[in-house]
Amino acid sequence: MQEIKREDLIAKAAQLLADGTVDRVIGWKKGEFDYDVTPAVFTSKEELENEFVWNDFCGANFSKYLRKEAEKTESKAAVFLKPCDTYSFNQLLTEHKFDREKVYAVGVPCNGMLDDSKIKAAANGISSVSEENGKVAVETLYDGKITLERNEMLAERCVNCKSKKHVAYDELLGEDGEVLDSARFDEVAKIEAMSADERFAFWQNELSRCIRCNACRNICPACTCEKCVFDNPDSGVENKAIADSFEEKMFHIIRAFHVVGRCTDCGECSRVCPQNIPLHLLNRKFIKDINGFYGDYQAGAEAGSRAPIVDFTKEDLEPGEAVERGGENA
Amino acid sequence: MKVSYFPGCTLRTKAKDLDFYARKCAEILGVELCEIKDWQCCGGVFVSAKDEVASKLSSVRALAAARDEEQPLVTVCSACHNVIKQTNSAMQNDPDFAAKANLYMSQDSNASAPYNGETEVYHYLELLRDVVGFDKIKEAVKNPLTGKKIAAYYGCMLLRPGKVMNFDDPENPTIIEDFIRALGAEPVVYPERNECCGAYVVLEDADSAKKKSSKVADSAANHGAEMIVTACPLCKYNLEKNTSVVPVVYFTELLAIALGVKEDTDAE
Amino acid sequence: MQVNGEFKPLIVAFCCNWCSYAGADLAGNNRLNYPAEVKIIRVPCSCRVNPMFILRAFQRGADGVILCGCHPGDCHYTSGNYYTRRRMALLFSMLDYLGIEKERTRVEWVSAAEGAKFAATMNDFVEKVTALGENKRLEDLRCKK
Amino acid sequence: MLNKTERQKEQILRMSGVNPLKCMRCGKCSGTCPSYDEMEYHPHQFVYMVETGDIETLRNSDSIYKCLSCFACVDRCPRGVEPAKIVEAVRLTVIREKGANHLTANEIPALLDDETPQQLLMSAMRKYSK
Amino acid sequence: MQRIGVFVCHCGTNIAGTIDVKAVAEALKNEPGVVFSTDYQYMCSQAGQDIIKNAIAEHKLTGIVVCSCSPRMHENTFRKTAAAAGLNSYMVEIANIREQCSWVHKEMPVGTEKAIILGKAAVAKVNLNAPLTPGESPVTKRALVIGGGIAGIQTALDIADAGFPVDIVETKPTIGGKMAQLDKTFPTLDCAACILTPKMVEVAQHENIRIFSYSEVSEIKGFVGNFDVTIKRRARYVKEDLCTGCGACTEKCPQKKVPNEFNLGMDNRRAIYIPFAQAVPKVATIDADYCTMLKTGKCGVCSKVCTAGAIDYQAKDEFVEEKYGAIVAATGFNPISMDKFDEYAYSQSKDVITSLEFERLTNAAGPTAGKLLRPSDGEHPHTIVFVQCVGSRCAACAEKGKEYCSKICCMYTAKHAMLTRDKYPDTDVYVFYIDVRTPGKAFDEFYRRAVEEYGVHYIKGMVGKVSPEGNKLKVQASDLIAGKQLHIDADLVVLAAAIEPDKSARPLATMLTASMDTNDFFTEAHPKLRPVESPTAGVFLSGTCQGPKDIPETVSQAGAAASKVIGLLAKDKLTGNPCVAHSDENMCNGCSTCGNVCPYGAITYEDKEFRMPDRTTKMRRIAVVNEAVCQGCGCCTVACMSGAMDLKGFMNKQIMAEVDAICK
Repeated sequence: MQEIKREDLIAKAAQLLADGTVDRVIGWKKGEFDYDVTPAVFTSKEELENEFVWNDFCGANFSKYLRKEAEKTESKAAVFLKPCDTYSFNQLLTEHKFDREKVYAVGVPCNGMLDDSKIKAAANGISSVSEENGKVAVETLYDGKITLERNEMLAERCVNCKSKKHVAYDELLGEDGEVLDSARFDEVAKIEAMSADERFAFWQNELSRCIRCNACRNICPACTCEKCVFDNPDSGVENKAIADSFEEKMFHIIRAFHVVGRCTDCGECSRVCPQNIPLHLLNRKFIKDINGFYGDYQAGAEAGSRAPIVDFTKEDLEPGEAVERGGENA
Repeated sequence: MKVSYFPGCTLRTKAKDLDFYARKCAEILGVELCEIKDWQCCGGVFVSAKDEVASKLSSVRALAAARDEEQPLVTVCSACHNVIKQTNSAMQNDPDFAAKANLYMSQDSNASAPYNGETEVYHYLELLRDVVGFDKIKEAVKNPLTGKKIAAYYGCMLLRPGKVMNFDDPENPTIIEDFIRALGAEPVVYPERNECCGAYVVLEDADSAKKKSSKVADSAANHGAEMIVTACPLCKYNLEKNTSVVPVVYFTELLAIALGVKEDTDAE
Repeated sequence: MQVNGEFKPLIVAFCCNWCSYAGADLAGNNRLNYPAEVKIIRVPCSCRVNPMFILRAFQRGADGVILCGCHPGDCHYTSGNYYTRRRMALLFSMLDYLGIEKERTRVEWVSAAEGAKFAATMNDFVEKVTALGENKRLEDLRCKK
Repeated sequence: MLNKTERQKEQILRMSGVNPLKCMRCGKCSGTCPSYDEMEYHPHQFVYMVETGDIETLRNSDSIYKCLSCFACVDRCPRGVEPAKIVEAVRLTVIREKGANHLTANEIPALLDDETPQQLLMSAMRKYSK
Repeated sequence: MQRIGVFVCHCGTNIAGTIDVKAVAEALKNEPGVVFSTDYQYMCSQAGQDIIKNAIAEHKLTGIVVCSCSPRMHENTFRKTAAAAGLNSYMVEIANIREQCSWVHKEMPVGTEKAIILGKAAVAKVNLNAPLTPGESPVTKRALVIGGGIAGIQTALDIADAGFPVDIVETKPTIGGKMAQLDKTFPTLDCAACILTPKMVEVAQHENIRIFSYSEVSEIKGFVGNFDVTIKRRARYVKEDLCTGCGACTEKCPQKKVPNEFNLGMDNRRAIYIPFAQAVPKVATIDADYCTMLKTGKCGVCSKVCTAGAIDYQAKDEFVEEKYGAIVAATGFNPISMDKFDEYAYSQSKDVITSLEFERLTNAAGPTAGKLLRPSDGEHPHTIVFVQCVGSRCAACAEKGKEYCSKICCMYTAKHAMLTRDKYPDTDVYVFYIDVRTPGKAFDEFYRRAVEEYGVHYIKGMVGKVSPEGNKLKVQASDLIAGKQLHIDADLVVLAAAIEPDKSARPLATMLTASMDTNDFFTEAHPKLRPVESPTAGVFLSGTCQGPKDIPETVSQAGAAASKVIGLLAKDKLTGNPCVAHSDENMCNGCSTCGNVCPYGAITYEDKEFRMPDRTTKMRRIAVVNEAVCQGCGCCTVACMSGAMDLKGFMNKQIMAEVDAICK
């Protein structure tokens, strides 16, 4: 259950539209199912009241939309940002991906979002999902009403939430939170602790499910190239369908490597993966290594910061040591 | 402040004064010397051969004992200090030696954790300089030795090997001179102060030792010294046995006189 | 690659023009032998080596990839190899995480004066990779002969 | 197979940790040595003779008992050769042999006087016997 | 499709001995794009090059591959060959089948197989090569010489004489350097001042030379031909243009107790001073550390006596910005500190001195007006001991001194010993040596004269300890030839201290991005073939900042550096390296990652309007590479996620083609 109410968000959006601060608002609206909330642009109070949604399924990170949205007109757009979204927001600013002047950022507190796949696993034939006394109430076609524990339905990235603090906004609704000590690297450490053969088998199994739908890339707030290397016939790595297991690995290594030091760990890649590949575990490996090798660094915590991958010290560890250390971390 | 204290064989016998006044003065200066339990003689001299392990174990035990107390290890005798510091350095820098020594040590009935050179080793003079501070000693002096011309005699063991002892500039040391100054006396600097007295060779070749000791004492006398101070019983023995130009005293005695712990028998 | 029943690894060595390529030349000048399995590609600086090149080499059949550059602090371009060091530390750690044998990739700093080190490094690397056998984990079956 | 001299040389180098090839033959050790005049062979010769394998000569010479272990040569050597350690190693190869102790407990009482510090006995035993 | 010619060189038997060159040429014939393939004895010879030129014409080649020695050896040769035949130089690739093949593999089949693969890789690359044209950048026709010793002076004079303006930056108040402190010079015994001061005057009067004395370089930006340098002119509190150098102030200044660094502290000077009579510029300087006026605001004597009104207590450090085409480092040397060699009692006795101090003691303008007197008591010394190699030739593990030979000490010690015996035949002079090293014209003859004609006692051995006893210095040393330990009662001991690069060299090297060795000597571009150039383009080396040298060597290197500078400044434009980074603006998304890693600041960003498919336009931020600044490392190409940034001559697809060819 979210502390901040839908009405408060609509009121804020309507006010921003009314006083001319912005001429459009990026928010969420209902999709085909209750758990299928999609991003939308609202331009009037009526639209907002009719379609605007704010519930436990508003996981989508809007930061990336700003790249396109801010270019459209000379006027400002308002955007609702959850704490984790603000990291992406800053990171995009660091990379000059949108004009800050054209965006009005409204921070909204977040209590964690639900993972529809977990609900789907627990309930068959879902017809509606709602909240009841802090629990998740699911109406199903076959089994009637099912009540689920909210905590158990939380998305992985919310279970391991790294921060309830907004690092960027023009205005904040509700109370701001703190940066949290999360256990988000535990899963990485677990994999590191495996033998090389086990690790290989684990990833072989995970990555072999990849259908190269590119959802992970397209949703990623860090993936903002004009033309992705995987779409570029001249890049030497172009490929649009997986023809060999090598390509699964290459695609995901390169994808993760291209966001080293830029990935804010927003978790969108894993959220949208239709094959449920834990892609965030690749990104987090890089984040964990960066923290271990070069000192703690959180991409997006501060706009304009210099990522460790484009920085150095004279005393950095050697790649050979890094590999040994990676093993010891386990 | 509490420190572990290793007196050494001679300080219990022929050089009781060196030990007695060290303890007395430490009390006054606010340092508690905690004598290591069941310490064993350091062997008197460091055998530099890398394959000599057993002869260095008494030092390792003392070092490990101090480590267990989380205290630095303090010695007064130059020879003990030299042996223990060199042993400590070998434990730090020679893994082969350290492994062998720890293997021996693990057989001890009350063996503690393997020792890897964690303990800091101070000579009593270093303690005075670096922990207590000569300024503080100067303040504590009750009977300043004003007007006394005293020659510091370092000999070889306090200073060398320079890289290991890391005690002072082996070619131009100043610590004992500064100490003498702190007591209100006037140090006499003479070139033989860091030359060897002849050491253990006295049993082998008494003439050789006499030659070396005389050179030291004569040089000090020529530079106007009324007294020589030393930290080493063997130096004192060689100088006293072979020369008679200048009296030789332990530095702790001198400190005791200045601090008023000991009557100055030479006074007046 | 199997030659007469014996496994001969294919090694791609990326060498920076200023130090390591010259170091390899010096190994030649001094007639210091190393296995012919090592094939050198000249790049201006080790920092020119894109992780994509390394993956490409494995895809196309390499059994080991080694990067050689100037010693840190001696980069002809002042800081290129420092970036190499970070990039490869992270990349190699990722490959290890994916279960790819860590002995297949290496970074060595070889100066223009270190012909002997170049030869010794290559001998050692070839030996290690030979011990691992063929690259199976990053192979592309379409590129197999 | 190493012959006896080669074995001895290797043992001396291993015990002492000295590399005589680092010596540039400047003679500063012998310029430094306070026992120079008591010695038949001098510090720089010890280094050179061990290097060339002329070890038996050194073992038979009284010079090995004359070194004071004062380490002045070790500290002043510009090449870090540490001649005193090589002298000690040569001496040890002798006294470690059966019955080759240079000083025995029986000889000691005659050498003592009232003031002799224990330290002297200890160190002499350490240096001259096994 | 390219039309490629392949040329396989035998290099006599260097290649052909281990590689079947005919088989290589034959195998490469079938590679895509190859239309011609041949082999020849020596491709780099005139005849070999003619084969290439003819083939280019005859077969209308668009690219060539030479399988030969290392590209580091002959890439340029073959590029010129191609250009002479009308082919773009950058359509040439070398397959290194000598250093990296025939010389490191013993068996013919193995070598041949590898040579073919290397050839294939080169062919694969050439297939993707594009003609490149080097960019041009203008040359600022002005040189900067950092350091005003004999090296800097000679370099500056030679450049200025060739007609180019030169600035000398010197940290001291005067130019002249160490040579100005010397008495005589070996092996001819000319008076140092007699040969140096005319040159200093020439510098002062040269219309093309400006001297920034009492100044230092504080910032260097830019690149060969176009350096932007900021020079900090330290406040000397005396207006250089007004001061006449009359010296009245230096006589009246009441602060008399300032150690005189020109005489190495062996006497005192005033707080306002002119270092020596022939100083250039001959201008007084106030030492702010000692001047009572500057410290307390009370005094002002110098201002009162200065009839020219040159004193300015309010002076501040000033910064001058200037553009230069070339920079010469001539930062010189200093004797090392004797702290770690106190067995020689340098800190314990005034009568133990270094050789440079000895120079001042024998110099007519020195503290004793040229009379050799003991610093302690002003007595004439009768027994003098010289100790050579103090701090030179030390092993690293000794943790003191320098590993190298300082090169000049043997000769100046012979000079000192000889001059002493010449002037004072009543002295006994001993020189303790390890080796006497005298390679040089008339050098050994000079040393032998010291022994044979002047009776200097050369003793092979080393001093172990110097003990000051009374008014004597007891010297204990070994005489290795006699097999004795010597004890000499000396009156004066002179230490031939090792020399080391000036401390200012290291920060300067950082500013210049010039490399240094572990001893802080500047590294040369090539130890044999490019000894006066730094690996950094446009930076040249003069004198002892590159390694120990005597005066004639310094002067010849100074001249060589000058000639390199003149060669550079004589050009109106510099052709750059065309293998530079280039950003494809259609793919660039302006993220600025590339700019973060560029070591040269060669990448800037700008907003550019793009026409969209729907006829609208859109502003987008894109990266732009300054090709004159880019050095072509390629770091940005890897930082660039999209691959918009690529490196000409080493493009992504070229390198991948090489990978493919090797792995096939």
